[in-house]
Amino acid sequence: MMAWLRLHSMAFAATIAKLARTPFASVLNILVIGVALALPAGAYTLLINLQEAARGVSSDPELSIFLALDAKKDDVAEIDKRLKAEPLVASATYKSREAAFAELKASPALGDVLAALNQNPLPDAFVVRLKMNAADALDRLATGMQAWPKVEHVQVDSAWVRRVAAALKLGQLSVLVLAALLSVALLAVTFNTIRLQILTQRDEIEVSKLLGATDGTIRRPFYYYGALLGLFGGATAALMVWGGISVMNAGVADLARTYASSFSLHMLATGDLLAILAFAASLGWLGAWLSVSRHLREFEPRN
Amino acid sequence: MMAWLRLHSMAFAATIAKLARTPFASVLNILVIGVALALPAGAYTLLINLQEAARGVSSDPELSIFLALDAKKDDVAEIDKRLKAEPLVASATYKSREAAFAELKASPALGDVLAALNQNPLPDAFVVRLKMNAADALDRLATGMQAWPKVEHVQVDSAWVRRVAAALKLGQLSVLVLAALLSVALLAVTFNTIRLQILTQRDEIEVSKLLGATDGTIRRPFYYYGALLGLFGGATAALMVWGGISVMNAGVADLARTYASSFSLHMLATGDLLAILAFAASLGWLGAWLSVSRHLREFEPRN
Amino acid sequence: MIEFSAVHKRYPGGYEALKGVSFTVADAELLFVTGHSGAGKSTLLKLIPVIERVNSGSVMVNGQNVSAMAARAIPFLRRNIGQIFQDQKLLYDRSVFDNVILPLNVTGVHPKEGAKRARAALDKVGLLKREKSNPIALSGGEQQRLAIARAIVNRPSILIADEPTANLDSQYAGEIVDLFVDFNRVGVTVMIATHDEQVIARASAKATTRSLTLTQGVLAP
Amino acid sequence: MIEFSAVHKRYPGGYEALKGVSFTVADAELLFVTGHSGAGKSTLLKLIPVIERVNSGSVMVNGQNVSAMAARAIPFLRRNIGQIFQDQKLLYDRSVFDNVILPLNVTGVHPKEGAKRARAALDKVGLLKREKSNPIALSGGEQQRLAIARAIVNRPSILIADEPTANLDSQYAGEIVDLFVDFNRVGVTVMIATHDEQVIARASAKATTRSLTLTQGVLAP
Ligand SMILES: Nc1ncnc2c1ncn2[C@@H]1O[C@H](COP(=O)(O)OP(=O)(O)OP(=O)(O)O)[C@@H](O)[C@H]1O
Ligand SMILES: Nc1ncnc2c1ncn2[C@@H]1O[C@H](COP(=O)(O)OP(=O)(O)OP(=O)(O)O)[C@@H](O)[C@H]1O
Ligand SMILES: [Mg+2]
Ligand SMILES: [Mg+2]
Repeated sequence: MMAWLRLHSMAFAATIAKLARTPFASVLNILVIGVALALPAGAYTLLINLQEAARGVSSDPELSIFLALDAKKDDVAEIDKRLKAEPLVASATYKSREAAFAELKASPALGDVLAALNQNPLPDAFVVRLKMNAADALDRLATGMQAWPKVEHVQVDSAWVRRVAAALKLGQLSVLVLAALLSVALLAVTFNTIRLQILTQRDEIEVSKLLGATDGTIRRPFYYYGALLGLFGGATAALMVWGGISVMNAGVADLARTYASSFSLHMLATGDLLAILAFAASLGWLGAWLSVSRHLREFEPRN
Repeated sequence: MMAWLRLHSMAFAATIAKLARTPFASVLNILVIGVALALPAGAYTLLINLQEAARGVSSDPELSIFLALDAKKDDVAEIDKRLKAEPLVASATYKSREAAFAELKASPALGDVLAALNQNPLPDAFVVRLKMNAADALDRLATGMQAWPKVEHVQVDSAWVRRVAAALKLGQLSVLVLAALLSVALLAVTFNTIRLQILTQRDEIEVSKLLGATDGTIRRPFYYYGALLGLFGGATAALMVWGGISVMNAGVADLARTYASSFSLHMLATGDLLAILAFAASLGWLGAWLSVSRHLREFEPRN
Repeated sequence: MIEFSAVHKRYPGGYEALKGVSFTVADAELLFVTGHSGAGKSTLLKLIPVIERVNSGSVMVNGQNVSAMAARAIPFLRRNIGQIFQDQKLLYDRSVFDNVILPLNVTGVHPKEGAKRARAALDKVGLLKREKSNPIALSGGEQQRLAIARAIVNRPSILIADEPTANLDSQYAGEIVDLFVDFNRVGVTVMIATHDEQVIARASAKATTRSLTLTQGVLAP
Repeated sequence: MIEFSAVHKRYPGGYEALKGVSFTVADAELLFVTGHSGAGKSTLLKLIPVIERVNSGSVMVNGQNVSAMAARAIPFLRRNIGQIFQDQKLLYDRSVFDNVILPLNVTGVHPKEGAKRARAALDKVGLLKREKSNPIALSGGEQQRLAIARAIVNRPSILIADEPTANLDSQYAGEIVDLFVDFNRVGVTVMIATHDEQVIARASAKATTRSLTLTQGVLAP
């Protein structure tokens, strides 16, 4: 047990010494990993900020309330009354199912199809315009209305919501693609670095094996090295994102001023940062594992 | 001369063979370089597209025309007449120097300072609103007006122009930072890869030196290797950008539809692509040069 | 105790380095393996710490069939065998002391205890004063003795030496033979591959020895 | 012609390997350098192709002061000197043939012409049949002969061999000595470092030889 602990702590000390002995190469590797991680992390940070910004900038949120097909005039009146009583509602426009059907029949695309129907499939509806400061309460309001009598469905489908949703979907897709691509890059870097380490220490590994070192003892320092490389890379990435955000905030200030807004970008939350560090360290470890598994085989006694 | 040519072609053939002999490592390296280059290249492509888009989407461009301080009523009338005759002008508002001075004096920030002046430093001005389709001709128009009598200065300073300029400045800054960061990554990757190569071929290099190989003969294959690595990396980057643009065009279509626009992203121009390939190859060569210069020193005979 | 039974060893490429070799080495024996260059001496020695594996037959070491041993168990076998390699395999990026302490680091011995043992081993081969030097600054004879110090630092019960006196003039070679005889006296089983008859003659003058002679992979009767 | 004048060589760390060595080797001479392990034999030979540089004194080779030669010019000097290294320095990741053709590739000789010369060199050392093997599959004596083939493929006027018979039994050693005597007969200057008196005796029986003896970096008068 003591020997086992000693082996671990010796491996760890040797790893740190190794990093310090080749400072130039170590810094280069950490930089590459840092850049690789900074990009998706930075993009993610921007995305989070945009989501926030979208919530703040958007005005006049809208709701559509679709009633059940069997709603009577009374029901419509009841909804109308309730809407008028709701303090967050700025205005509400009633669109009867007949009017909607007529409008749709007039459209060139669907007119023929609808004309062939002898029943009106559309429900009565209200288009509700909310007060500006209701943006935050949008979802809560919609859920509440869903429970009103004869309300079939409440849709938050105003134009700006759709636009922002489309933009953010695009952004999320890009961040995912980026993260995947750059995880490969990180893996490749640790893989190659460990390969380099193994080659540099070829003699030491060979002699240690001949002198009775177990596979674990030989592999352990490389795993530590890979994980540390990833961890330092992750920390560098966090620093880069922080620096990038700071630089951009200067630029964003210009931009925001022309919109007469005082918008500025925020850093990632601590939880997200820790997740990035853990992810980087795991990827480093994985790269080391792949590399060691592949390259230490050369030292096995052949049959 | 023949021997020289033979040495070069042998080095080149050996380089290709080397790439093919370690396909896994080669592909990994090319991938990392590809990713590193794809990011600024992709961002640049997006920027170009945005610039184009901004030009298309913007409406109601504005011009401010400032007259000379000694302009008379007649001059103002002359400008007014010319503006009315200009087919691209939608409307023009005259703001006299007296009105401007009064307005400025009323502002809390500058009022006291201006009140102390016993002379009005402001010129007469026109704020000109142009027709939508004049956006392209904006600069030409402004230059033409600059030559009108008693016109001191024409400023294209409408809100949208300032906004777009600020956004694009920010974008360009980001692309530059990105390109710089990732060039370092590319350098680091070739540097390390060549270091790996040198280590793997340590014996061959040592023996060749002992047998009378010149430094050039030994270095050449590494330079070729670095440049090829960069070149293939550049090609991979171009492919990635192309793929990314294709994927995004699907997403952009969604987004554009909500704006009732048929906007889509375009690929980089051939000239730009070639520039990226040349840049990548040069960086690869440079990385190889740095690495070789640093690591081949070990084989010099010591004093 | 070491026992070879009908050992065949074929290298990739088809060359048969050992063709049905059988012999037994008793505990605390001093055994020489001789033969021309290429006869299979190194190959024979490599089978004991399983640096190479047999193609058929078996190699027993202290009752274990090492030729069929799991890869996992081999490190622990090797820790009990002191090896001196034909090409020495010293590490030239660290000091003499660090070379000798390597087998102890590998097993996780406490650094203090390790240092004590490493110095004792260096003292035994007369290199204690050079502990801080780099092996490259040692003469050929000193490097050989360093390799011996590393092989004995773990107090193995078996010592295997492959041409430990090649590259050395007869004076140095004699000193090294004397070292091996000393180890043998305290109960260590010693196997030495050599083509140098002077070495065998000198050892035989001081201790009971036995010689195996290989001729193209076959043991002379 | 090779001329050493008051050569001093000190290694980093302060060890003085050569202390004021002066001698002259005439063209087409067969010269042995002997001495104990660590006497400075390898160091002396390394100064000729400038693998090491002197600290003071000078080394002249064919009228050029190689100890002051620019790094740029050294490759061209080496191409005229056939070297056999103490540790052979063969490349084990390529065939015997590719090892021998290496010095010709280095100088950019046409591949066809190169292959002809490489085969001629292999034939001279009796390894033509093994051209496709890997050096690892050669016996110790065959590897030595391969190193010799590589040293002579460029038809150098000077041949330098550092312990070319270490690791070999006397039969193989004798064959290799005969090869050197043959090269010397056709006008090549040959310098051999060895601590094996049998080697010198055998050569002296077949040709005119001369011996320099080093003792701790000093040449015996
Ligand atoms: N890794 C290998 N691959 C193929 N052949 C090998 C390998 N190692 C050794 N051989 C061959 O096996 C034969 C025996 O080699 P070994 O090294 O055991 O000889 P040896 O008796 O130790 O000779 P020496 O005195 O030269 O050290 C040789 O002919 C050699 O060519
Ligand atoms: N690179 C080096 N750095 C420091 N000292 C060295 C170096 N190379 C050799 N020496 C020292 O120089 C001395 C002479 O070494 P050299 O290799 O010339 O001896 P040698 O006569 O060839 O011995 P051997 O017969 O063992 O090959 C030795 O004591 C050695 O320790
Ligand atoms: Mg052997
Ligand atoms: Mg020597």
